[in-house]
Amino acid sequence: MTASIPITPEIVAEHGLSPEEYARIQKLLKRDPNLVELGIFSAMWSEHCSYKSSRPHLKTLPTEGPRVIQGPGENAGVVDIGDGLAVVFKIESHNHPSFIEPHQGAATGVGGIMRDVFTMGARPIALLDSLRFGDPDHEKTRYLLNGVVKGIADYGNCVGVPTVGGDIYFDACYNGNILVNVFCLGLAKADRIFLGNASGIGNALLYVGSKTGRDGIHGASMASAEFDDATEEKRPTVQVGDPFTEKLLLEACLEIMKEDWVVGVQDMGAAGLSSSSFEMAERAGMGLELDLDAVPQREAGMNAYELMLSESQERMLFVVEKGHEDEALAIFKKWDLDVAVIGRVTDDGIYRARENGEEVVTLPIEAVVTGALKCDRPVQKPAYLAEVGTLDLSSKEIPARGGEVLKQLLASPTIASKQFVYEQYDHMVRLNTLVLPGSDAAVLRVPETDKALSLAVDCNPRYGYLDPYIGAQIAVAEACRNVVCSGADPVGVTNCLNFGNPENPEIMWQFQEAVRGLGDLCRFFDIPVVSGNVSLYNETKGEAIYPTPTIAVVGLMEDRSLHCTQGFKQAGHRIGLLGSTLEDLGGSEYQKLFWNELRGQPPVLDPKTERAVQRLCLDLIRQRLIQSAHDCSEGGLAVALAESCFTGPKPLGADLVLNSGMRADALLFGESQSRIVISFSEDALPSIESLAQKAGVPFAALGTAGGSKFQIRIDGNEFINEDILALEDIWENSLSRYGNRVAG
Amino acid sequence: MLAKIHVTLKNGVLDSQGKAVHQALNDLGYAEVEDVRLGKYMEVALSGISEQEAQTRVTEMCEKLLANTVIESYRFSLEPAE
Amino acid sequence: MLAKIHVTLKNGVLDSQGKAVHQALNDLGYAEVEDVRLGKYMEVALSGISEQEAQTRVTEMCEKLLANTVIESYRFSLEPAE
Amino acid sequence: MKCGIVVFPGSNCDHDCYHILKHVLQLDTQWIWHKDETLDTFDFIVLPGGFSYGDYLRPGAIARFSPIMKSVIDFANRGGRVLGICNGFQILVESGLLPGVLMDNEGQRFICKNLTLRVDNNNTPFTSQCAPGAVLKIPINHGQGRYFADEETLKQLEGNGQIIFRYCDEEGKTPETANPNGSIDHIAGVANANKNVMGMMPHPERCADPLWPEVDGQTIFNSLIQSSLAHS
Ligand SMILES: Nc1ncnc2c1ncn2[C@@H]1O[C@H](COP(=O)(O)OP(=O)(O)O)[C@@H](O)[C@H]1O
Ligand SMILES: [Mg+2]
Repeated sequence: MTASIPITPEIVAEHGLSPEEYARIQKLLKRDPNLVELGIFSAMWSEHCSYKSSRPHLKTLPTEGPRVIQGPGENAGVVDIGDGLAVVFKIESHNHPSFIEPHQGAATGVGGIMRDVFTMGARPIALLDSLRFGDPDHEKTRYLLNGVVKGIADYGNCVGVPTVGGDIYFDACYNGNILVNVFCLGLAKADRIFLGNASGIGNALLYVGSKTGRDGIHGASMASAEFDDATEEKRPTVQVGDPFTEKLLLEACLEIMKEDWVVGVQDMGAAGLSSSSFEMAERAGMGLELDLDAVPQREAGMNAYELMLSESQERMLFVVEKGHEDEALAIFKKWDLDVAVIGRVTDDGIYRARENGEEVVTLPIEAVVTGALKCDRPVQKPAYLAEVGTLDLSSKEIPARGGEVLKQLLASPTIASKQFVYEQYDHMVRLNTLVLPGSDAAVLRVPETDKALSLAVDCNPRYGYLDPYIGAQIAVAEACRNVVCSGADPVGVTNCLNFGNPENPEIMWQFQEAVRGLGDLCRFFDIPVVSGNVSLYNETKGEAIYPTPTIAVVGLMEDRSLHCTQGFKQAGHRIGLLGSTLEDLGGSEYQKLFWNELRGQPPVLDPKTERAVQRLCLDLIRQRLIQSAHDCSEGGLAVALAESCFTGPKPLGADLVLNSGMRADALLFGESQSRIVISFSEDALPSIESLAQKAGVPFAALGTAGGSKFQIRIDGNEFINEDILALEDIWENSLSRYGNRVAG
Repeated sequence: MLAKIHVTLKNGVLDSQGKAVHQALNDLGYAEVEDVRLGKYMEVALSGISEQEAQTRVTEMCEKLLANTVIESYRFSLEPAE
Repeated sequence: MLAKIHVTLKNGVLDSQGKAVHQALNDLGYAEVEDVRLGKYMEVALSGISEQEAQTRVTEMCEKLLANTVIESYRFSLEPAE
Repeated sequence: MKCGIVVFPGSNCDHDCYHILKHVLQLDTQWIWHKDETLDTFDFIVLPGGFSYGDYLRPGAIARFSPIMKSVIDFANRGGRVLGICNGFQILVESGLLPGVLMDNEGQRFICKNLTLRVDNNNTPFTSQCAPGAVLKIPINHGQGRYFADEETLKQLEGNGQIIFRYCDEEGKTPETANPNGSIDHIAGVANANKNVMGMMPHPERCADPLWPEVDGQTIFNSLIQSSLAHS
């Protein structure tokens, strides 16, 4: 019956398809599609599924390397780490659902990315969350923060995958559009990677997981209202997650994947059954025959349209060899999952789905999957850049003392400790977390080897606003630097590109520049981009978010005992700085907080310098010359030093002397890149100096850790002298005080 | 005055708790159980306002805090305090 | 038949969730809120049994599973299915 | 010596317990599947942490009716040693093997962090290797760990030495700030009257591998091993 509704221009528009796109469908089919088919086209040709705006740009990224087993194009990327093992990882956004319903939106985001990883045959062993919220004073921010964090916690904790790190920024540009990007990493045998492939005529298509309900059926509010006269209330379009079922699904999938008769598998993500089944068949160049009546259903009276497009969570599609259906069913039933054979692989490249015995979908698979009109979106350099490009420092007063400034920076929720958040996450389960959250990067041991993995995620949106090319480069550089500070070599990158409306040429320019920056720096560093995700249309009422190309980096260390953390370890250790400081106040937290503006140029990033600093740092760690390493980021040198004071085994003060010809605020609070604060015992100093010199990296000894004060003298004058525990209290508790307040 | 508030999941929203309890009851031998839905029940004691005011205020509380209106519906009754 | 079940904390058991909601409502400006108690509300659909049987069976379900009688009390009503 | 780990649907610290018992402590360690009805002979059984049945309704409420639980209860009633960790503790409480209940954390948030516990009774099979009043560093990881029992029960627990662990500060004192979840009397772990069944919210298996800087959790497993040796 859904198949018999005539298609009007209104229905086409409701489905977000342009008249040109509809004409193309008619031409491809040589007839009008029915409503179910139209729904499928609408979903498959959406930006989300087809990457029609972004694909030409993404093609320019470096995706290959000797360790790459699987680059972009599958559910997640795969990188070889030796010993017959591989890491499988990806980052994905769940921005819009999280804004509508922060708890469920974030939770289902976690569920989705985990499925992307275990679909490939990997056991998920770590999650990271990269979050962007609006101004802390905005009326919705606290509610969104608490809801999102609880959603991630409820889901990740229940499934038993530790959330070991992440990052959080607050900026008014996210007031109407928060970002929730979640990263998952899994571990697999390098020769047991599963792909989303439906090959082998006659092989069975198996549905497994939760039953299908009417969750998240988009684009068709009018159409679906028509066929569902029993609707008493408007159907919610948010999906609700069930982490318990996900846990069962995970264990069942890993169990069945030990079998040789599993041909292919894909999770049902966006556009549910449609995208998973079409994509699997397309990759194999096969056809499919489905019996929709066999799909396990949660509600009575669901029609073909709903079954094809529902986004109910915790569902997977398997293709298993003919003859092994019963074994497969037995394994899934052991785990109490709903499971059914819903179709077979055919060889004619056609997708046929039957409802009540009647064929309601007859579509050429390749045309649906690859036939979306490619958009060559126009780009134009944004007008605002001319306005904000300059920053005249001469008119800005330099504070006479820095104590108050430092306190305010430490209290800023973007800089303050994120303990309030990561304490709500189980970050220890599975006993792999060697370095818990709170250092530059999380470090996880690789079970049954001496190796460890290091994970970090980063992106400063203000830099991206001032220059998306450099902003993206800095995001890569900083994430790599974080991983390096923990003692690991970066081996792979995944990214989540969060931007505004691509139909706006200025946004498209930002996108193009960011991708170029990402590609250029990854090429220079020789790190492959193995997976990623694009989230466009992040704007409300024409106000776009700042360009936010979130970058997650995976690092590898051969000897896990050589890992390093950011805190000063004991009184008497000397403190030093690798790298040099420039007058980089553009885009800084200091500029925002004290001058309430965002202008100028983002910090300078010289890839060669960055590489030299990172290599030197790794060298120093591996020669056991340094006891801590911490990169300088938001809040600059003073904040980095203070954080190292707070995060050792016991809080320690520091006595520091700086000499410089530059403005004190730029020196201490500017956000120059390629700098790392280190600490070491006195006797290591000569070796460090000589290695730094050899590497061509500026190095300065700044002072000594210890005492109860955090003191900085500049050119002989006391600039900061504060009680370390008072500073620590501010840094440690600001975010929890904020999150725990109810109103006002 | 006492507001007795029921918050339940909207139709069509997955009730994973209800599903688990349903299964558990069946496993315990209660084959007669056909469906289980779980919701919240709250009693909010109010003082110093009229019933009419209370109507508006409690509605507001539900909308703002007590129910997640994206996926939940609520209903309440007002009774004199016991 | 539909069993409508209310499970609430016994008197004297600290209702920390209720307390948190109470605090939140006060902070949001609802000074008239004097107390908040949180409980669970369940709807269990039953078929093929008499009302009398249902009385016994639902009591049993509550005792066994639906309430933890160390800290919770329950009450229920039976209604014809809608 | 043989020990077993019960796997409920939703258990997620089962592998961690297995790792410690099997690889670190080198015990003959077996999985016990929740759908099984009969139990092998074991020296002790661990109910691991996690979210059995999603913690839906109440943590442990559904798991206690798993087919295997009848046998576990029989085993305990015959004097078999059972250790419940976190969700395992919640299951023991729901099944009536241990007194009291575990409710939402007072702050209404999940908490994962390292903290300190005081051993208030070291005369049990679970703590015999601890010094009296010893302070152990063991992490917690729960959203519903606020222990509660009525006054009469508490008196009994106290009188019988059934309160095994209390949350404390580094010196072993119990100021309000050293109570992470609002547990009554700072209670972190209790035993039954016979002391052969114990539940604790903190996770000893998370600090029992010498790979980590903290290994205080080992004393609990070592105690179990020693007492089982003495027993057999
Ligand atoms: N959303 C989050 N979830 C979990 N951990 C987080 C989150 N945000 C920050 N952290 C942790 O807090 C620490 C500091 O993070 P961040 O301030 O971003 O450091 P940096 O500026 O050095 O990159 C890191 O260990 C990070 O993993
Ligand atoms: Mg950062």
